Amino acid sequence: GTTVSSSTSTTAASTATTQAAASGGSIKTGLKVVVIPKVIGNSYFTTADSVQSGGALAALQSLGETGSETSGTAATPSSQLPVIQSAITQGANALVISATDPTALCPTLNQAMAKGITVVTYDSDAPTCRNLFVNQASTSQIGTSEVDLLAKQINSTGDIAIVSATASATNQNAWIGYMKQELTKYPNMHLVSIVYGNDDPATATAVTQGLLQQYPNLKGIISPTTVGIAAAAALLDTPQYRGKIALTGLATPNEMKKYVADGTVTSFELWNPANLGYLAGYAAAELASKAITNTPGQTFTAGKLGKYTIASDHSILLGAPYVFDKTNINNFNF
Amino acid sequence: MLQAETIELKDDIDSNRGAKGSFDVRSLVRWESGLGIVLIASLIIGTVASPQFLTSANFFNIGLSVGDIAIMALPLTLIVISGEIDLSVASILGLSSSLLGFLWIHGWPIQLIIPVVLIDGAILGFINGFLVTKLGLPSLAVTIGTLTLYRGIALILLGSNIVSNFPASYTTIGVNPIPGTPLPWSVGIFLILALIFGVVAHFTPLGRSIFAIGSNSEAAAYSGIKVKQIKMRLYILSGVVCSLAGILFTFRLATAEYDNATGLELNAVSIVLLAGVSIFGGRGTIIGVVLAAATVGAIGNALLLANFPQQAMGLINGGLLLISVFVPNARELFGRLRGHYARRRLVGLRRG
Amino acid sequence: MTLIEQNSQSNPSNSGSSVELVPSGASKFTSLVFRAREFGIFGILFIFVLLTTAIKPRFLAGQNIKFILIDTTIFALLALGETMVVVSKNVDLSIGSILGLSAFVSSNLYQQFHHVSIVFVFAVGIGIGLVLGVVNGVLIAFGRVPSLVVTLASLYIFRGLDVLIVGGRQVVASSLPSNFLSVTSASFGAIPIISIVVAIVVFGGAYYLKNYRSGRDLYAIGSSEQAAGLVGIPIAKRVFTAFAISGAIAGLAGVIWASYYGTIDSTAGTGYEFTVVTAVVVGGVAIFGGSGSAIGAAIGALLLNTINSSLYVLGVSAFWDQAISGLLLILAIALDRGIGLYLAKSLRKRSSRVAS
Amino acid sequence: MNLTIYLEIFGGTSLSNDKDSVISLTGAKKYFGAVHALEDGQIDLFAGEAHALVGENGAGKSTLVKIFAGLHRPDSGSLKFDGNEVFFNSPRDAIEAGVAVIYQEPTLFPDLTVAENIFMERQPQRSFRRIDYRSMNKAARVIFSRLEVDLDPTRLALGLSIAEQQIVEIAKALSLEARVIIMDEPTAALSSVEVHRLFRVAETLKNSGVAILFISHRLDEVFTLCERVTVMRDGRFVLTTMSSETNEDALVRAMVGRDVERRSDQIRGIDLKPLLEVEHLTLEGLFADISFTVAAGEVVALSGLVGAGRSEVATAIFGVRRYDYGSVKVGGKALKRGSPSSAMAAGIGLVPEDRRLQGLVMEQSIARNIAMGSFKSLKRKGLIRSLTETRFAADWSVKLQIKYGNLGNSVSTLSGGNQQKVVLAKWMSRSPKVLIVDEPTRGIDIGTKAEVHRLILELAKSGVAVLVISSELPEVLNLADRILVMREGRLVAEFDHKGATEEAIIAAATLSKEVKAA
Ligand SMILES: Nc1ncnc2c1ncn2[C@@H]1O[C@H](COP(=O)(O)OP(=O)(O)OP(=O)(O)O)[C@@H](O)[C@H]1O
Ligand SMILES: Nc1ncnc2c1ncn2[C@@H]1O[C@H](COP(=O)(O)OP(=O)(O)OP(=O)(O)O)[C@@H](O)[C@H]1O
Ligand SMILES: [Mg+2]
Ligand SMILES: [Mg+2]
Repeated sequence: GTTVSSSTSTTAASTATTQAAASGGSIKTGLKVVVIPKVIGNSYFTTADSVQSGGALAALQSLGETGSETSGTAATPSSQLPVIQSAITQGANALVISATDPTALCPTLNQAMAKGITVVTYDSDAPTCRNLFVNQASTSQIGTSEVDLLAKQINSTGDIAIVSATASATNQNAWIGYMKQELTKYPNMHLVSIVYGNDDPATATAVTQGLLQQYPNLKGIISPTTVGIAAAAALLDTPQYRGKIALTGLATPNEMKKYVADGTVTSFELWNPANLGYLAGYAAAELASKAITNTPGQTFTAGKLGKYTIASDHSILLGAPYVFDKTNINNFNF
Repeated sequence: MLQAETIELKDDIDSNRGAKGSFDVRSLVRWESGLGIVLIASLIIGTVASPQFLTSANFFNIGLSVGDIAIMALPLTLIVISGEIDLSVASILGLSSSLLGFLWIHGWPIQLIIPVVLIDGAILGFINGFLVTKLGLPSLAVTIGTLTLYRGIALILLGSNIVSNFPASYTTIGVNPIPGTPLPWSVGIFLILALIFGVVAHFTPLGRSIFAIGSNSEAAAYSGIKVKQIKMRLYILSGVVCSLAGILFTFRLATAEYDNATGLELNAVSIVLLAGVSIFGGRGTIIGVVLAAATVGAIGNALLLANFPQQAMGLINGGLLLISVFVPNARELFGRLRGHYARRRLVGLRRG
Repeated sequence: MTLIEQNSQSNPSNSGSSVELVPSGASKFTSLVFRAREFGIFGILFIFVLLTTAIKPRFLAGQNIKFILIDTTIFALLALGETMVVVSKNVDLSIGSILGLSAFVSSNLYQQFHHVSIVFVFAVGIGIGLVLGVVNGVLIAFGRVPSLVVTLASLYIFRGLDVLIVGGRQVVASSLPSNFLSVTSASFGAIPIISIVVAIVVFGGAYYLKNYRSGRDLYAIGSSEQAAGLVGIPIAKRVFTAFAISGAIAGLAGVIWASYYGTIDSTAGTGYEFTVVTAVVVGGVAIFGGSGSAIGAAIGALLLNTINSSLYVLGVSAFWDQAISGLLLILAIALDRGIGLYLAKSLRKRSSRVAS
Repeated sequence: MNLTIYLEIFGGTSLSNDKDSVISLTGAKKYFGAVHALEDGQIDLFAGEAHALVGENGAGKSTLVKIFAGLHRPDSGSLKFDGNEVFFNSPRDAIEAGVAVIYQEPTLFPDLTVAENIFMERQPQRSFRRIDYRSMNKAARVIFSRLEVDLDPTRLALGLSIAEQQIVEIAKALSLEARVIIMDEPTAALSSVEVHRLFRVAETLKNSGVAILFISHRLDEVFTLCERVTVMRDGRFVLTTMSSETNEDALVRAMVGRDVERRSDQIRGIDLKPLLEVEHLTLEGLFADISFTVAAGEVVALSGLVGAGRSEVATAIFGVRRYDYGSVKVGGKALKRGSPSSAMAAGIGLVPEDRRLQGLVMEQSIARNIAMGSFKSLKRKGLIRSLTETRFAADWSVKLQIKYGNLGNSVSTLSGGNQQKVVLAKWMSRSPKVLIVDEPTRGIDIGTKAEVHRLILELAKSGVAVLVISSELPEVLNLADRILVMREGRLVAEFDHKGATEEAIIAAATLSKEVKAA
């Protein structure tokens, strides 16, 4: 698996400290860092954040910080806000947050920054009110690569559809924008419909069923959300559809193992959420210790993950999304 | 004990109602002071859990987290006292928020949008009221229907749009307290509304009529109280107040989305029930609602500061709700269970 | 039933009386209206299917029927339990949370113990539902706390338990054995086997409610609690049982849910309570108790799913379908009320004409 | 009055009997808080015999019935069935012992069929303990044929007329195959034809050895059906006698405790200009073409059998029920249809029939209930203060001599008579021009009853137009200047005070087509 053993992370930490020292300052220990995923109890975020999986909290632990994970019970700004506020009240030094909304959290996050709290977003950005965004994969890259993946599976021809999360989901809407752009390169592929499964298995299943009926000639489905793709895969997992309708999107390997094995899904992609969290945790500690100054072009080494450069929009990119298929899926366990 | 017991069903129901529904000043006092004790207890727990709890910044946080729900709970309280229910409150909030965003991106000025949104709230409330009073449909079923309908209209209005470029002068209500106080704007408005609602409910003919309708709507009608008209007005009022909450919610989050406040109707209902308002109508106080809102906010915040797992918040909310209805009935429950067994032993004559 | 035999024997001696033993015209008429009430929504369903098929003939393709049936299966099952509760003038809002808890705990057994028997998994799911239903039942029937309040609280509490137990974990399809997944995927032609099984259960439930004294008791309690007490119906016991069964059914539905969706986290079944209450009401079960059947409720669930499906198939914008289903719900309630009023009025008119 | 006098007159309790008593009650006491519903209940029922129980309203007859039914547990006293001491802890116990009760108010399941209503909990079963609907319906038809009524067992109970509901109750009792059948005013809502049918059935039951307890306010029925009669007064057993050894006058004297006297004619300045004018009032299915007037200072009684539609007319005048055609005028001005508030603005008040459901908000305070009609006039600067409300209520409770512990207590703590006075206070405090009182003394003890009568007459004297609806003929004769009689939704007769007799009113109220034809 990809889980990092504690010994390696300790080594990584010490290397990081020396690296940081080289770039101008050292990482303080004992910082209070609060990790705030979109919602508590979601397996994707649990992987991204937890010590066991080597996520954000693992990075913070290895650096000697006090990290904690908390969030609301619904992935909405009104449920996330009180958590952010209480983190501010509790005197956090840094927040690592996946924003439930690009703008709604801004007044509060700005307030946090005004108090000198470092705000690092990960997974989902709030561009105007954070210090640094740790980007899992560039928005354009996810959009284009998913279209390309699907094109390969359907010979660049046929009707396709998208099963998204909620109609207002930030990431998904941005990716879909790039998908549409990328589709102009494939004149024989037609996007016939975008439906919303609201990240609820039952709704996602129902809307996907509707798609299959409404467009009998459908050749492919892209679902850039783990709940949507799982529902679609379960539906397509019948002899009637298997191999006839291609499915790709974003999913965790564990969710897709069965479908890749039986041929319902050929390939899909995702970044490693644990690495995403790890990088975000690391970057937050660096920033909060003023070990780095957040100037574009500056580089730092994030422990086991290696060297990263701060881009001009104050973001760092985890890397290209990883494509999972039959050949590699069994190497992963998350 | 057995001798004194009668088993007339009517009696049972009456005495049961008496326990829950009678206007007994002493029991009310006991209820509210009980809530007060819970509130004080949660304040103490909060203070122990975190030194930041008793800071004005934290009071602001507490207020912000319950402000809009508490505002929705006020008209809902009157509706429940009148013997009905409104589950569409959060959907009215969401639709008002969406309309606000929709009109804003279509270039309307905020000064014009606000009255339009409030009128829209009145219309949504009117629809509920029409279905309940004019068509005589059960309010529980009707407002489950409008809960879906209003949210659906919000989705039609805004679709996947997120509107967030509201002027900063409005959106500061989400971060800045009312000048000179630690209170967020929503709490300030809640307290003013609570005062008005409290006076209306407890010191005016209208208020007395609402209680009478909830206790016995037939007797109220026989006393010349315009039962349907009052219920209709309560629903319209609820619509207006919820759309006001929608405006506050939108500016607080600086965001209008179709799914704003989804699911908050249950939070509003549980504040109302926790306040000691009888689900059968006819009993409840506004001061209870204020205390219940404060308790819910304080407990939530204290648990947050104590790093209590947020996953378990549902347990706390549900548990509070259950305790609030169970405690007044506990004596009866045990009495009944005991009676049940006693009766078993004392079986009368059976025909062979 | 000695009395009846006696009476029928003694009847000839009374033969002077001019008693009509066939139903009079009035009652034939009203019983027709009544039957129409149950078949009314079947008619609406039929019209819907017909219209949609006329526009999109593929609507009736085997695969789509299968989809609609599977979805309906879960809701029809939940609606059976809800019907038992609603006819007794109560409501159970906690079924979505019970479903969620049962779905995770039962399917998670496969991750803990690899070779666990499928029967055991079902038993665990049903058992969890039963226990939670018993908790509801005790508080409502013996605690005399209104069911709306109790089940609203337990909606939160059971979901809270679920979230606590599940944490950030997830059961995924690849960890479930194929015989478990095939519980819902196996089909007989276009008809999923599980749907046939559930249909039998629903018919059985409806048959029980109609043909057994304890079933009729629930209707009697919902119709008039006072009168129920006077004829000696054990009210608390019956209401308690209804909640316990509703819980057990929600537990069973949870296992089926897990088998169908394959991916189970702590949100399974969120919001189902409103959908199920909607299905029950649309299916002609009076929200204030006393009348309605489990079959009507199941057809209500089928209607809701068919409407949703046809909105998708017809390509109605995803943005519109929620508003349309809300509107249809209100129409259904209003229609039901209208028929009820008409029925009451016609019964009264006719009876005043019949009376001397 | 002295009991022994009656014992001497009627031969007392020395009723030697060769039959065994099936069920008997002695020394039964039942208190509801301060209300002593039953002080000394005592009765013996014998197989094959009908036993009448008579007494004024509130004498405790229904309470006694409920003890037999297992609904009330007596505070003391003993209940014997076949000579054995028994406890009926629930209606089920009584039913299983073979005691069937037809309650004063029918209690049916509106959503279930007539046959199910009859056989609930005792439905015939077939294999696997399934309900046998076919034989259940058949059995119901057989019972109806015995009762000689044409009622479809498969129809819903919803919408049955009061009489039909009563028939279902009777059928229920018959189906029980009971050894004791108790009928609490079963004939109150029945037409004379239906009463005759019921009596024929009762005779058959008697012949098959059933013991019947029959309660009725119609003494002629008592003499037709019953071998034995027991009189109760104020919750106490007064006497039991064979009906062949007594007569109506004697029974009435025993019930009331004195000779029944007629009201001495009072001279009231009746303004003959009508104040309340009702014209062609019609509500389809309930009443039709009702026209009458009431002048200021006049007391008009609306009489008739239960179910004749009198209350419906009253509620239509007051506006809680909408009528279809016609008009209601007060002082020449027509009122808005279906609007109690406009009726109240015109000066109409209604003391409704059902105190608990319509007259009072039971869980609210006495003060609040008295003030309920006067909220608008009690407010100062838009607000009502509890103190104002309490003072107002205190004033009126003194005027009406209401006996209460604390005006802040809930009105349910009051006795029935005082509750009725609270309702009267609510309306009198509004100084109405027209007051409609529906069954003003139902369930009220004799002392309070007299006070209520005094209040009504005083109101009339002060120039109020009073419309009294009452099922008690003595009350009607005592109060009214004119008496209108309703039957099956129509006005059928009018008497003035002098011309009215009980017999004439009863004849007008009960005369039905069948009787005429027969
Ligand atoms: N549940 C109760 N609670 C309080 N008082 C009661 C209750 N039931 C009866 N009473 C009172 O007990 C007295 C006797 O009532 P009961 O119903 O037995 O009279 P009744 O002889 O049947 O009169 P009627 O002829 O009007 O039917 C009345 O004063 C009544 O108000
Ligand atoms: N539940 C009911 N269902 C159908 N019809 C009813 C019902 N209750 C009353 N009615 C009808 O309404 C009419 C009037 O009834 P109501 O009892 O009000 O008359 P009333 O003369 O006021 O008698 P009272 O006041 O003595 O009870 C009757 O025709 C009766 O059959
Ligand atoms: Mg009586
Ligand atoms: Mg009447």
